Amino acid sequence: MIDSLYMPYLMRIEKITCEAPGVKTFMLKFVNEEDQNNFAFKAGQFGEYSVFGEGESTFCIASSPTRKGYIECTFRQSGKVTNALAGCEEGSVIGFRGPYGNIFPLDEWKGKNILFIAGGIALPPMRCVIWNALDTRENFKDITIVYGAKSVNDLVYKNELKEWEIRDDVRLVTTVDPGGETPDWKGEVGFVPSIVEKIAPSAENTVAVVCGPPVMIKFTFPVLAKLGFRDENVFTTLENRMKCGFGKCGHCNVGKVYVCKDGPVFTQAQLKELPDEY
Amino acid sequence: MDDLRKRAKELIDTSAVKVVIGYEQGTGNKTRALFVENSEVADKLIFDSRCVQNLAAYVTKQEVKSKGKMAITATLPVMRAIIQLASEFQVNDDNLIVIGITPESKIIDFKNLEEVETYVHQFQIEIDARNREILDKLDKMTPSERWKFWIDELSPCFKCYACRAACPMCYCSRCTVDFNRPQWIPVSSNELGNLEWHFMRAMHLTGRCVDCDACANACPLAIPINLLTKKMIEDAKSDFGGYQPSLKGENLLSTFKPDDKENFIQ
Amino acid sequence: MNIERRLVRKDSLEKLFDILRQNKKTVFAPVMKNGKASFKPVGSFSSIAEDYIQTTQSSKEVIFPRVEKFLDYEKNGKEVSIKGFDYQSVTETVLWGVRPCDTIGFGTLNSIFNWDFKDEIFNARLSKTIILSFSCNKSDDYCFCTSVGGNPGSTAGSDILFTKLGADGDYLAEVVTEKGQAIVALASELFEKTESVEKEKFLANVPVKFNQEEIRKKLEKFFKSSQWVEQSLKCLGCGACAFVCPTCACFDIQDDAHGKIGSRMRCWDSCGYSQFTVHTSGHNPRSVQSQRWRQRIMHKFSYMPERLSVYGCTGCGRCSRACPADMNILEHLISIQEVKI
Amino acid sequence: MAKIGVFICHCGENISATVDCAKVAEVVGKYDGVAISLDYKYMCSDPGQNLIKKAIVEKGLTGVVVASCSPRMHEPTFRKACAEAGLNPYMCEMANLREHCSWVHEKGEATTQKAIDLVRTIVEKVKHNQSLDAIKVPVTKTALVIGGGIAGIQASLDIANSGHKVILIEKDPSIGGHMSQLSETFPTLDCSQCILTPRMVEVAQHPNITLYTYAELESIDGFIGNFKVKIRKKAKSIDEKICTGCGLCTTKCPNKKNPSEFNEGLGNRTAIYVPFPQAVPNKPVIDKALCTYYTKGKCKICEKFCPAHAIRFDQEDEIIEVPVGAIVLATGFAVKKTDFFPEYGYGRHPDIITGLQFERLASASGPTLGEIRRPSDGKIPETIVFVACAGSRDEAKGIPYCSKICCMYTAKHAMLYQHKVHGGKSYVFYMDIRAGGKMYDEFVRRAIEEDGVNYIRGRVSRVYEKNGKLIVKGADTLLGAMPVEIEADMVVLATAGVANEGAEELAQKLHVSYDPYHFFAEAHPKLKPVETNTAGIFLAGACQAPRDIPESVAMASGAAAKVAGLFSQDELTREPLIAVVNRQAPPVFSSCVGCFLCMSACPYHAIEKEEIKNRQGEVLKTVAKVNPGLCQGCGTCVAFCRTKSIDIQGYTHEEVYSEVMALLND
Repeated sequence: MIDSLYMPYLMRIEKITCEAPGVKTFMLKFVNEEDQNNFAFKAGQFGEYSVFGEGESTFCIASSPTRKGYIECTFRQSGKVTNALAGCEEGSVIGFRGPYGNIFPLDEWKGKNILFIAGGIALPPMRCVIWNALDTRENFKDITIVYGAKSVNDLVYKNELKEWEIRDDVRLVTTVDPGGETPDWKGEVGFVPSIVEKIAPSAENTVAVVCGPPVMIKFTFPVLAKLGFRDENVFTTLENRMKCGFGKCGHCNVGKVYVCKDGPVFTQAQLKELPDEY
Repeated sequence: MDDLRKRAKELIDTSAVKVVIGYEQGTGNKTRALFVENSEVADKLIFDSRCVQNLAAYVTKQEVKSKGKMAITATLPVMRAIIQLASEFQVNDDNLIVIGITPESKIIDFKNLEEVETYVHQFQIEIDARNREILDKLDKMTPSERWKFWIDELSPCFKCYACRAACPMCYCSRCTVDFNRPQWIPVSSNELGNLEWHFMRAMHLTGRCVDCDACANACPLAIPINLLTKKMIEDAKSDFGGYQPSLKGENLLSTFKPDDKENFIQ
Repeated sequence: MNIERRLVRKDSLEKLFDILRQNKKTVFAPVMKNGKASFKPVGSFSSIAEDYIQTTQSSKEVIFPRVEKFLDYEKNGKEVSIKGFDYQSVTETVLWGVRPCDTIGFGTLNSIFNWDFKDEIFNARLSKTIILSFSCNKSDDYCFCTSVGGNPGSTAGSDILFTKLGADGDYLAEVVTEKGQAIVALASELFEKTESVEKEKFLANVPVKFNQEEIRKKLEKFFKSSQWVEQSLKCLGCGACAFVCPTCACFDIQDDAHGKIGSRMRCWDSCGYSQFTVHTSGHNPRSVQSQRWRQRIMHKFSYMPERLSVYGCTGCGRCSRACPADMNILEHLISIQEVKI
Repeated sequence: MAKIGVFICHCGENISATVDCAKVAEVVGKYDGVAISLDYKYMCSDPGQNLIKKAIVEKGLTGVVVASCSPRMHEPTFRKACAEAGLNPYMCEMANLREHCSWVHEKGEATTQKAIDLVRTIVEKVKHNQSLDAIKVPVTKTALVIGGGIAGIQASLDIANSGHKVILIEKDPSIGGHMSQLSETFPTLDCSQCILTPRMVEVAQHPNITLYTYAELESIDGFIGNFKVKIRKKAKSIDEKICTGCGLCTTKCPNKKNPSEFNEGLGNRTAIYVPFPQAVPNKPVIDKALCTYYTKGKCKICEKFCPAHAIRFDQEDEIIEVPVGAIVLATGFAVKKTDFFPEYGYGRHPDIITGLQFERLASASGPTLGEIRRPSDGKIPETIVFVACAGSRDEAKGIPYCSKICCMYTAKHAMLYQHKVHGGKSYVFYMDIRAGGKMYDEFVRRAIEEDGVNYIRGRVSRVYEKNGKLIVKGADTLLGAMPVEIEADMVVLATAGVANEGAEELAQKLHVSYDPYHFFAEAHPKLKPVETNTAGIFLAGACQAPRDIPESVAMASGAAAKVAGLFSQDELTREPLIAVVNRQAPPVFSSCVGCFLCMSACPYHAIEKEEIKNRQGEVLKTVAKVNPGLCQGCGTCVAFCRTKSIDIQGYTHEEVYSEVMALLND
């Protein structure tokens, strides 16, 4: 008999990186090699990560599908499971179910400019697609990343931010909220929507990907509209509470949509069709 | 009944309150809550012996509260619940008017909660004879017999929390069972977990329960969970000399009185 | 396959029951306790309740238990070993005395658990369950199966449907499936050949109260209606309706730890609970009861038909009977139908 | 990502004699999250502490468990060591292997296993521990002294002289208290006023002392270092700034026949009065209850005669609010009046007086200018009887305690009488002579041996009048309870010293505990004699129990030293192990529902209401808040919180739960 849908893969924590206060990245490898060989995912998908005895928690796969042999996840300590995860050590075995959900349509974006806009702890879902795009750089035209956080300390993936800063095939704009800067901060100071407005990227042949806290998204969408972005070219991911991840448990149901099945990636055009319950 | 409707209309028409909470005829010979927001609706108000749902459960409900000042038709248990809620700072004279209903179905106009308190204090919280008998029987059981009794009664519980929802004193925005760091009480319903849930609930109602039986009436599986709170009422009486909901906010368990009987130490 | 019609003498039911028991089948049947009928494993025919319109809870628990353990783990230092669902533990089960409005519900559950990913645990239980249902010869004001595509004598979802022919009569057995035939084969002498019987006249009369297609269409434009708020003001936000419902399938996934060992399971949940959709941040997309009540109705009568091509309601009326605040789903559906948009 | 270091201490032989420490270290070393596990002979020694520090640095430990003795003793030691190595001190916990295991069990495997279990539970707790910072509370460097008797005066002067501001409030028109009423003081017989008055003047003139007489404490809020007190300055009906203190008004006031409190009713005063000539401040007040203008609406003679036009009949009570950092309670005591004693005629006979009245008779500034004369007819008593223990040590009278000062002042009274009335006969009835103090017993002996006072051990059963004499009936227990009857001209009762009227109310206002007799209770009868159970409030003098002058002064200086110690820092540092009500992001704000059961349960009144408002100022939610200055971390509120909204830092639900689960699940 085949295993049930609820059986997780066993994953070993290969490496733990502290990104920001309370934010950690795990590099995970399959305990069974066979699982590794059968496993494939695409940018935008998520999984259910579990500490046995504590429960499961939902977050995206933060590494790019172009990087084989492992997956990464980044999470902030905020609940029962993420606290337990934070207590894990390198070498510990945790559970992972997935991949679930839809994907960023990178194939459709070929030949276009991509504008990534992220805030705070929402960079991880985007990191996956950013690296995917950078690893297949020839498929795309200009790539711009706007990333903001409350303070310099709260910026995640600091090493990768440095790398993107140096690369000349990607434009990185980082910003921190007023008051969050340090004396030697060289980036922008201001909220993400106003920085987007300030750098005013062209909407011509460009898709925008926006991930961040609800308030940031709320104020970024009008800015993009003003800049001429059409709703179907603006992408985001929803973060509804989920339990099963495959359209049964009912938690993420919004209108006729199951965020875990039909999302988490949505265009703004799709969101406008949904009831405001996300 | 006419008095009640008249009073409700008057309160609405004079804008003394925004909503009057009362009973109406429900489906299948049940009665149910009615929210009177304009005076035509007041004609639907009824009151009879079937009206046992404790309407005080609604005065802490956000959607009802947000309508503005409320009036509530209140039998004795409902009045008790209101006073207890007032002592816990959940309602006050500024947001609630009580229309009392006597056992003879006469209505009493209370000017303020103090008057309600005075009325309520005329009556002691007493366990009725039928339940008294069951409690006596339980008291006489050996611990293992009693354990079996409760396992049998409580294992069908599927934790729908109708008892909690119907109880006027269960107004916490985050119940202990919803607390998961640590997870004191398991989310799933299993024998031991069910016991933990109901015992915890009874403990949290000790010294606060107004003995309205709303929990047992609400249980879709007809589990006599009110026996637990009734037992607590009895224990409160024998060990602490009993209690009455009081506006002074003197809670039975959190306040020390030199004349508390401390039988439980014996 | 074609439905086979047989006659079962009223005295033969007990014999059938005993034969099933002798074949080491677990038989779930309605039993009365505290004045409420509920499905329990039954050892003797005499303990089966007879005089009830509907059990308080649906029989879904037999196939979708309130707690379904699907893995065991053992921790050893940093290592973990896990053991998946034990399919061997699912044994042949007979559901006895189910009403047609329950059996239809299994079809709905089947759609939920298999519309995309296939839920093998659910399927294992469903395939091992033999459903012997009984037509309704009486009904009450809460019943409305005929409004949602069912009827008191519907064979849908049953393996064998029994219809009592008159107050003290024998039973018409309609053998619907191969599983049903297998039961007949076990006790073929009890299933007599019969002429065609007009079973309709022995069935309860449940008038049609609304048109669910119309409701579905109306709901598409009804999301912002003030009715939701008005209807749900008396709703107390408990989960009684969902837990007694034959088609409600929302669940939670929880771990149960005992030191180094433990298990993971799914357990029933309800979209009516305030915590159902709350994010870790505290943001709650459905923060008030009216939104949650709307979700319940919309899910059953709009979202499910659209996504899964099934309605999420069988008209059993259990939710209305169980509701401590007398939220009557039929009443609300009729009032939605009556609203002019 | 816990990296816990476990350090097992042998405590010499104390632990290692019964527990296999090496085995404990070895077994625990294998647990999840334990990065290092060692045992050592003395962990509290320098080399032991260095082991811990080294491990913290080298292994990058996130938590430390020291398994040794009771945390009472060495928790501060190890926490300090951890802090020195860069680890938050509250990430260090102790498992008590000595008191909880090795001292109470025989040597054996089970004992070692128990030690392992004890360590394991603490390891699990430390995994859940949070870094904590000590709480800093700013200190308002002003002290409030309540009561202007000798204790309050001494405390005020000592605090003021250590450089801090003092506010001294006194309910009477003048400071001085009981000491100002006394004639001479035992055992040296120096004049009470002569030694007190300079101190009173010093108070009035001290730049660091603000004196409010005729003032009482209205209310108090806040906590140690940060009290907010409201003081009611009762209307004196005079403008103190203008009044020159000439005293003309007091001579003109027609309302003259009022018993003088200062003279214990043995003299009279006017309605506008200065209590005594040496009063500080030496300015009159109008007694509103007696003044003819206030009672009948007519008079104002004082106003007419006042050359400075300082009379203000329209003056009202004034409430002033001041922030203070510490409070010294020096409210003193009262004595029972003669009407308390049925056996002595309920105070109806004028020649049966109290000891305090005798002080006034013997005082040069008193109504008789120091001559001992009977109040009834002014005759000099030829025979006088002193009754010690009038009320004191008498369970039946509700005063089972010894009033302590009576033996000494009775001896003094008898001695003064003998000095002033040559040939007079004095008798002292006593139960026991309690003269424990420097030169005290010598003083009593002098009264008996040199001055010829007759001491009779026994109690007086009755005093009554017969033919112009006071018949004192008693018994001499040293002579086999032989009845004694003395015909006296005057009887002086050494009435019991009791708590002030209103002491209970004041204690409740201040949240200070008090004993069954309403004397204020010290925090510890031996080691904290001047502290109260409320941090920042101290005791001086007879408000705590009957005290004589040297004791009151010593206590006042002690309390002042405590205050000065408190004021020597700009901030108070407190252990952060206090209750905290959770706060969350909007729209929840907190899981607290504001039932305030915690408020009624908190013994320290540390729970406050906090209103959470939106930008428009509307109240969205009212939730509980723990005042970190008042909370003592007892945890009572945690037990009462149904929503589990309160945690004790350092003992959170998660921490304690993980400890218990570690014990249950293995």
